[in-house]
Amino acid sequence: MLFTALAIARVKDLFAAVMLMGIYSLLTASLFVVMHAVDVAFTEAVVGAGISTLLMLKALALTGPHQNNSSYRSMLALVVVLISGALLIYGTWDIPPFASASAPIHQHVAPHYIQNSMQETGVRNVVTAILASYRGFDTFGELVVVFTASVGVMGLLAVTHPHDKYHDGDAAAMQQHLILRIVVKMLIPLILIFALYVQFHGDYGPGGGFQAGVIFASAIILYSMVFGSHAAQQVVNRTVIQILAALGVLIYGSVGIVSLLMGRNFLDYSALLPDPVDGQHLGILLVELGVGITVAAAMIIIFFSFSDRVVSEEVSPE
Amino acid sequence: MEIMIDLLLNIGSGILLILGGFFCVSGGVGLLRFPDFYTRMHAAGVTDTLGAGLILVGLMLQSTHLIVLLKLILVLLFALLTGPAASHALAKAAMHGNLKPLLYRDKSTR
Amino acid sequence: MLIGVAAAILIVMMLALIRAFIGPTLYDRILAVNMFGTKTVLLIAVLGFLTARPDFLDIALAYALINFISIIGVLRFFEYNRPNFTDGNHD
Amino acid sequence: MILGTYNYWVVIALMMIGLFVVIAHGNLLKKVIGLSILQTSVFILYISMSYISGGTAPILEHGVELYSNPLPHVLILTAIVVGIATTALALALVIRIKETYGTIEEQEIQARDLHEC
Repeated sequence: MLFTALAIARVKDLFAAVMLMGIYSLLTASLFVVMHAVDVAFTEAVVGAGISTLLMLKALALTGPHQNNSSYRSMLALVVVLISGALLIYGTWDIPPFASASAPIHQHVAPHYIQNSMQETGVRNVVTAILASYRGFDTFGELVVVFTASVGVMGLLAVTHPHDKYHDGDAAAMQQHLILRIVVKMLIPLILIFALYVQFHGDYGPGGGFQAGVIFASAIILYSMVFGSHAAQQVVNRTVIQILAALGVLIYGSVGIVSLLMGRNFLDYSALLPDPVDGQHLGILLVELGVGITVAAAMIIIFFSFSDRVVSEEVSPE
Repeated sequence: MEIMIDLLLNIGSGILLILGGFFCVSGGVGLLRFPDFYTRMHAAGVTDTLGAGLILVGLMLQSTHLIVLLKLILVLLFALLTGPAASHALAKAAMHGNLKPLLYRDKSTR
Repeated sequence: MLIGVAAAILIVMMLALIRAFIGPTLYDRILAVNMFGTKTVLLIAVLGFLTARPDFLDIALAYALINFISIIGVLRFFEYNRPNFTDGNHD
Repeated sequence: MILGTYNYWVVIALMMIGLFVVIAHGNLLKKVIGLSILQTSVFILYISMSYISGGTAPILEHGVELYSNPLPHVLILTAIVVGIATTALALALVIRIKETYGTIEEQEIQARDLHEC
């Protein structure tokens, strides 16, 4: 892991750096699995290894692969890094040892979550319970951040070219990949079903809205990569996706408002149904649905914005 | 009888796992030692399908729940579908990218 | 048994990693990344059995998919960006 | 005592590598990569804090008592997705800079700024 990071720091060719970044992310995810953080590993796998590599490649395609040597200030950087590293290491003297069960972090609210989440929410996966119920506010805020980021990317990279000037060079290039096209055709339904499974199985195993959203989006991205982004945009309409991105946030928020109207706190799902546990379960399900929709839509928007930019760059010099 | 079946299953899965591990390692060594890209790809292909397949089948013999078995079959299916497809696409891209296979040990290409 | 297999997979991952570092051409790097990904899938499946929590298989499944997608993405990136990259092939 | 906190050492090393990349390289895209290394090191910090030896993944099962701490998992799970969204935004900005300035090297951009002033 360290070696990978060092290699990334050293490699000049940006493309190689991006590839190594993919490996680095896979390593991180396996590390998370070893440390029992299955949900996190899941997310890191689908996000880090998939989407982020692709986005970096897209950006690379737009900016050019070579790095200039002139602006390489290693001395200054080394000094800064060494000083702050030493300070941080000094800070670790008082930290409790790795993997001890008596560290302060395990004494505060975590035991409550682990012991009571089953009775209070009826959800086996504690991570999901905390994500959607106990810390629903945080998650709502983060969902809004994702939504805002997608809006920001859309605003920054909005294509000014008229749509009929589309030239799908990539689709033509992919036309000859017969084997690839057929395999992808077989895979996409499986991926979509798997995304739905992850979405609704999040209560019982690793999974949930964030992961499912990204997997769903990656199915669409795969389609657009192999069949051309024009074809993909006929399948998933741009406007519909934009509406969906907002809809997910709205679902999440309105669940909160409804519970507010029922006389409880914002996002207190116990109010939704007569039986508090059932209410919690329903609330978590709805909220995860909202998360999934927004994340999927936001990722698709971001990807399309990037790939449209690539296409329009190709058109403009002609 | 039950014990016999259990024992057989364990031995079978053990053999498969060891074989799979062996193929993986040999493929990995090949990936490192072979002289050019296309031969390396051949080595990687071995680990992708044969090694992965053997290990996954070995795990299947050890699984106790139906859902676990089902998921393993799915993983195997994906591995068998995507591995060769990715290799094929990679070879094609390398070919288009004017990367010549190393046919003889000489420097003159065309 | 399972530990042995996990160790073997780890060794292979190390080998692939070395290939990804030194890989003379970009295609070598892609190949190494692809192999690294498939080995990660196997490693996670084996780890799930080692810790007796086969729930982990979901992650392995997701990995298998994502790995494929990113490889396809990388390749497609080359298919039509090659003009810029002719000199980037040997670094 | 020193060996007991080796996870933090790894995290610090990663963090410093990320910081080094961000400071030392003038290429904006490389800076984004450095930032994401830095980000990952923070993820590892949180997850390694939540790890308990002998524990298991926080999905409740009968007969299992010791679980990893689920709270950091939640924080990091959302942080990863937010991280990719912000990275995408950063990359979008880089692309716009490239279009406006024709380069993504920090010094050339500054030189052009000075030139235009």
